[in-house]
Amino acid sequence: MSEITIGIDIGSGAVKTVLFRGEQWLAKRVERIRRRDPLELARQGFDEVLEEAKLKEKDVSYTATTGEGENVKFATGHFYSMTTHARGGVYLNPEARAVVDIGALNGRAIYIDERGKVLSYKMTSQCASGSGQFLENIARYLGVAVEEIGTLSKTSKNPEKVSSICAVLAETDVINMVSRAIATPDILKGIHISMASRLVKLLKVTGITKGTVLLTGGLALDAGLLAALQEELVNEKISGLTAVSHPDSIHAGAIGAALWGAFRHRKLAELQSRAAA
Amino acid sequence: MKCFIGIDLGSTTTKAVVIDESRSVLGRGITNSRSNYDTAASIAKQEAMVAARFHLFREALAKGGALNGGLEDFIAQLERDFRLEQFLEQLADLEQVCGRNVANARFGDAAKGVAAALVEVFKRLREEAPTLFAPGAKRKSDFFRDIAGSRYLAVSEQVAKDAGLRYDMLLNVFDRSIIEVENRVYADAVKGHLLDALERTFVALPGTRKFAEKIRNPIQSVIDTALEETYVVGTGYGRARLPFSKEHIRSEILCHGLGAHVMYPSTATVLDIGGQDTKAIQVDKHGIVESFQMNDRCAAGCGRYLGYIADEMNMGLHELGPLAMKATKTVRINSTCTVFAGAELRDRLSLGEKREDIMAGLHRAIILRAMSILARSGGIRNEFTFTGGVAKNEAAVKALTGLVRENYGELTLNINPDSIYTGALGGATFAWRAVMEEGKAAEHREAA
Amino acid sequence: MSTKENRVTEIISRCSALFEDLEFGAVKKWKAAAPGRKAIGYMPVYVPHEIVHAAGMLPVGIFGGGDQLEVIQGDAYYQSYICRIPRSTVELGLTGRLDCLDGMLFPSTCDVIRNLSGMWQIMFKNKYVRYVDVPQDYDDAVGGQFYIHEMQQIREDLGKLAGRPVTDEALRASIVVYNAHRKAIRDLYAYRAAKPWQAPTAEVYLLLRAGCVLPPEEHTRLVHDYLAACETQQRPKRDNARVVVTGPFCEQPPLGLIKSIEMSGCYIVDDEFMLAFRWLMDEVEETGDPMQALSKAFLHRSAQSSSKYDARKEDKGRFLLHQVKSRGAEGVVFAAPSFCDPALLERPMLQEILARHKIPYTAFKYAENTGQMAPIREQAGTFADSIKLWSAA
Amino acid sequence: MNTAVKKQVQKEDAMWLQKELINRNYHELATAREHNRKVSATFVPGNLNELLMCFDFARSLPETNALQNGMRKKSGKMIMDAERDGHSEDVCTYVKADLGMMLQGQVGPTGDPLPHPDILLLSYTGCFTFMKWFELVRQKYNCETVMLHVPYQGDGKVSPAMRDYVVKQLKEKVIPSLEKVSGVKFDIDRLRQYMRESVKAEENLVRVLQSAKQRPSPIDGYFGAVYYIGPMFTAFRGMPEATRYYDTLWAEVEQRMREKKGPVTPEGEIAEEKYRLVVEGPPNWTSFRDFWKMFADEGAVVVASTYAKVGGVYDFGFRHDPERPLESLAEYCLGCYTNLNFPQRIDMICRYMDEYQADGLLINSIKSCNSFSAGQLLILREVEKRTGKPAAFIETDLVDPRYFSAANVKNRLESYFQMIKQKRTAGAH
Repeated sequence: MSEITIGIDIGSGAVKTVLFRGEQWLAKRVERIRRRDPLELARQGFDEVLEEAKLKEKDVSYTATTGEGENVKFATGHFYSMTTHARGGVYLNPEARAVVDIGALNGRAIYIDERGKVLSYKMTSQCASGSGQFLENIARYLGVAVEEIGTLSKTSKNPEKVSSICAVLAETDVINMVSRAIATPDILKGIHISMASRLVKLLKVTGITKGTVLLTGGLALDAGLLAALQEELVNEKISGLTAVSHPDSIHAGAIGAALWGAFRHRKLAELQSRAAA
Repeated sequence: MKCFIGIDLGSTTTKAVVIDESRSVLGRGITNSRSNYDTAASIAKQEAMVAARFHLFREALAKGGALNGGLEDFIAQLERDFRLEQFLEQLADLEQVCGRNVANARFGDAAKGVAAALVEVFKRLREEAPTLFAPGAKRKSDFFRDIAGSRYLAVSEQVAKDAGLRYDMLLNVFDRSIIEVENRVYADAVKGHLLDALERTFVALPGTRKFAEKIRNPIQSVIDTALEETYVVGTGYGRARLPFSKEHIRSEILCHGLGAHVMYPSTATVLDIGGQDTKAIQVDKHGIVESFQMNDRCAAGCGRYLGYIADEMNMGLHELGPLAMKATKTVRINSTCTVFAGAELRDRLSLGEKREDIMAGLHRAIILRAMSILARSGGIRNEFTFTGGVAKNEAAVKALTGLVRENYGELTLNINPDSIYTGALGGATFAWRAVMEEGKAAEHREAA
Repeated sequence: MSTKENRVTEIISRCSALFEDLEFGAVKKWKAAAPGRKAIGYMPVYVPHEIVHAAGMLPVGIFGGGDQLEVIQGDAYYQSYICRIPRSTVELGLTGRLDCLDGMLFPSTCDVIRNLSGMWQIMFKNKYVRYVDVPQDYDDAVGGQFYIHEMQQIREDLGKLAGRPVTDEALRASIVVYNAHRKAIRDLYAYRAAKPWQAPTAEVYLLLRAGCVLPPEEHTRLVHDYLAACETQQRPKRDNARVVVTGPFCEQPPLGLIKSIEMSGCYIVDDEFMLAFRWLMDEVEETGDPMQALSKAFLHRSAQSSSKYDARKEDKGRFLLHQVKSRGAEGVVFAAPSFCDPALLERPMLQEILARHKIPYTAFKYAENTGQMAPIREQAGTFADSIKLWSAA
Repeated sequence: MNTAVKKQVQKEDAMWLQKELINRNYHELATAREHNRKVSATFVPGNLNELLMCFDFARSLPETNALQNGMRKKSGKMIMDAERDGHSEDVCTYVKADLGMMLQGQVGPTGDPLPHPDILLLSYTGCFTFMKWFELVRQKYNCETVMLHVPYQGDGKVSPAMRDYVVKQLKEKVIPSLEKVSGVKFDIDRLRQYMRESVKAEENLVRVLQSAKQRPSPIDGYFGAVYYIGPMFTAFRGMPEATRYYDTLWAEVEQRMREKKGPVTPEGEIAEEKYRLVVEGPPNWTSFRDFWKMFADEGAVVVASTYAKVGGVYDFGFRHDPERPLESLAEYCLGCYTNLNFPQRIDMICRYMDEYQADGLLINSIKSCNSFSAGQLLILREVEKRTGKPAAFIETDLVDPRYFSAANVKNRLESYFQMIKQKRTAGAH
């Protein structure tokens, strides 16, 4: 019987937890942090996936964390998030040759091969006006639920671009837009475009030229962002790339962690049996 | 009576000050700046006018002598009761808007459950409202968005859990409703609220009821006095968007310089830490600006930084300073980038640093940045006046006091609890000058 | 008690104390040991230390304020888009911490350091200040002649400051001292590349930084001591990726960042930290005209760095490729200071060359006071993961 | 024909001449290959135009291309493209605009294609980035490159050793390379002839710039001067056409001086000169007109700027000298504004404040340009201290539209002007 592994991805916006039996995915949870303690939410997610899979803690062979999960006490091991997103990305979509992960603070573009090997990657640095956190703040300000952002953005006719690089000043830009009666969809689309443009830049820097790009992370299901990304790829004449999402994209990091956890577990078991022999 | 008004439209809060012909401050008003600048300006002004009425109540009641000894308690109770009245009206409004929004949202089968939960949430909110305004009660903020928001979050999480509903949905309803409610000006309701509040106060302080008429009359006459908006001057970050003519607009640098000078005539250096910018201003003995420096295109180290931290820590902005004061050491924080503040905070927490020590470090980091801008503007001279929202934060003040002493030696440091109104006070003084000194006509202030 | 095992700890804690001492106590102590002693500061990148030494003075490396210095006044002179090192250096100066220096040499690094030389002239009117221009033309008859003129000027200035001219004899003697110093540093680098688990870079770095404030003779001995001490103990060898770190030739990363790179699974087997000590790559001629010898060493046998011009297209990247190949590195980490023009403009050129040679690389930026290590760990960790997990596959 | 109409025609003369010069140069570049002409590229500070002309090069100046693209709002995309190609957000946007233009297929600002240069003359004067810029171009397009290292005036003076070094490089490196690439033999008399033309134009340029000492100033010494220095600092110095341009320009300015008229801006004439400013730092090109308007609307006239000296400081007496051609070229390169040390730059600004009777100093700090910007806050403080006049500080960029925050700049400028006004009224009491 295959081993049970749990992957926990602690992002700055949400905590994602999955449970696997070998390559078989049995349970998942996602909990937005919204001013709560991520470590408690990690424990909560852990308990809940076990409950869903009707398993006990002692059945778990390996609990792997990723993201900001280095301090989870009950974890067996930790993997770096680009390693896990790459693996999780290929699991979700075997065609994927790049994974773009838009977290609350940082965006990452990871160029991978068909086995999920990371070929190169690029992460955003400093100044986060193009981040998920920023989009979420603005959406809250505009009274738009996170799930609606995409739908609204896609109706935009005249997107209004955000010029400031500093997120705080960009907030003011947006407030100014509202006072100038710019429509909500145009504001959201404007933010989507500036995010997409950053992501395309990251992708280009990784050196990928063709193949499927899978969006992962919290914003992967934002249809507006996906649309903006596709448009940017066309604008930038990088026609060899196709951006797609997956209903479970948000879990990519956690999935990768669980799968790598299984890999390490087998390795450790092997070492142990060798030591015993 | 003639009123001279200064409005300081900042990035996070909008402030208004009303002064009379003898340049005494009648009232101050503050609200959170919102997407609609006209509304923010109107509400701040209205709040200042309400404060002016309270000021006049106090004067009139003192003259009447009915409340010998109990005047301050009475006014304080009246003010709390007035706030409660205001709060309840807005809460009712919010409930209505929320109800409408549930109907419009695509919640599918869940809609019914959400609607029911909302009724329960608002019932609880209404019930607990008086405790929020009870004597000695601590509120995280004075703005409806913040008070209602934080209580709504807490109450609805519980209600959602009990009802087996998704918490997200309730949050969503709130998010899409609050903006509409907070952009409403309840100007017509003020008089009514004042009178209703008065009745509440008589209940709360039964001893005063026997002087009811002696109290009601002067109050009624103050309410009936027309407060004429003689001249308005706008300033602040968003001043260009105020519906005022150029004549009625001054740069915030000039207003802060003058405002600080009015409060402390010997002021030489002014530091203002606002939401998105930090200003260091040097003024001469007449309050005229000699030089100034502002932060650059990066908003690191501004007041908004503390806002992010408060969010991250799930605390009210008012609570940060007191927590930092408990520190036994100061953790060195190097990043004053607002957006990354949360990440840095988590980093430090995960290294096992204590919350209060990190807080002390964060406050110090902001002040260090301000010290640099001060150094850029030519340093600190005696007397030094610290203004802006952050001046109310005791931990920031403590860090500043220490650093000023280390770098510039002993000098007079002026910090006033009302310092957030410095720019508006400068504006009001410019308004007063325009009419009283330059003989400008009280031309119409607000275009439609 | 000084057992063999804790000799390394002893050396490193001494270095660490020197590194953390922003008051430059070691320099003050050196000056106080004999009357009339003078010390001359220099910023990162090359200046001819031999001339300072030959004038009987202590060359002091001023490598910024690190992450422990609170910068207040220094920030007043710089916009947010300028790197950190000039502001912390100004802070050190304005707070009196550099009062123990009798002069400052500003190497030809970039426009920021160049401009700082003039600012220093204005801010510290009583101190000797000189911008040291180095030729970007590498012919003995053209650039060499100019460079000898430039060095001659410094030699005369320092002679005046010292109260006696700097003789050829003294210069030759200093060349001998520095040849020994360079040899020791080369040995140190070779040792670390061979056994990176025995000499972690966080230690090597502290040891190098001690050379900023110690006389070269003493520093040479210290390096020898450290190497000897390292051999007396066995430390656990980890399954790490071997990397060359390039970019930090001027503003230095915080020590925590160097540790973070190692903790996330990388062994640093070559780097650009403290390149000033390794600028001249082999021995300088110890006989003959010392100025000619120094000039020739600079023109023909000095390190390649982004602050130097490559006369021919094919020269670009040679030094880095050599580092990778000779040290058996598996990849390159570009760690550039934010807003560092030389390193950041050079980076795409070097990356293209590495790609051509199929050498993996990763890149990030830092500042000397970077506080958040999580993104650094994530990037360096992923890089190490991808080398380790997949290199055999 | 009445005088008003005549004036208008005159005014158009200089502008029209300049426009024609620029367009013709881009056309020459575009057709260089078909005419078998070799193409050179070099930088504005220390540009050896007369020397390049001796070898019949069609002359390209990458900085000018970038700024022209900036003014035409094309640079933003180019910069993004270069960043996507791996260039850092932190570095000079001129470089990225240039490399971005090459990535987009090397179409110049006027829409004419620009050929890849046959030779990059790396006049390394006053800017570190120049060196990396041409290394980058060389690596990508394999162009022949010749370095002319111009030592920095670290001590505030030009020593004979510095001059000799530059002359030696000219003789032994630059001229032989230019000969080799162009196939034209160097003729020193031809160089002398061009330099004679240069001197004539230089005289008139100085007259024009110094006309701003008059009240009201007939010109704007920053926004307007950007146009006036164009031919001199680029591919035209030494050409008779440039001499003609400056003759015409000076005649126009003289006329305005006689009529006591203020500067002409794109929005019309400035009616009342309310503030006289000295400006330090390059302008922003992507919002050039909006930027200028913020000054013009408030009646602020720039009477002198350091940027107008970036391609040569002529107003303190330097002229190209046909009698000592190579030495004088060397001195020209060594004397460019950004090759001066800090005390010299501060002296120069203080002198302008005094001679042009300015009300204050404004520093436009450019993110891209460390050569200008690193340490400008010290300049600000020193000038305030020495002149007693108020100084102000704003931040923009050359050609990166992301770094021009109109609201931000306007806020600071307004505050600054109001402050000068308030001080002035207070002083009058």
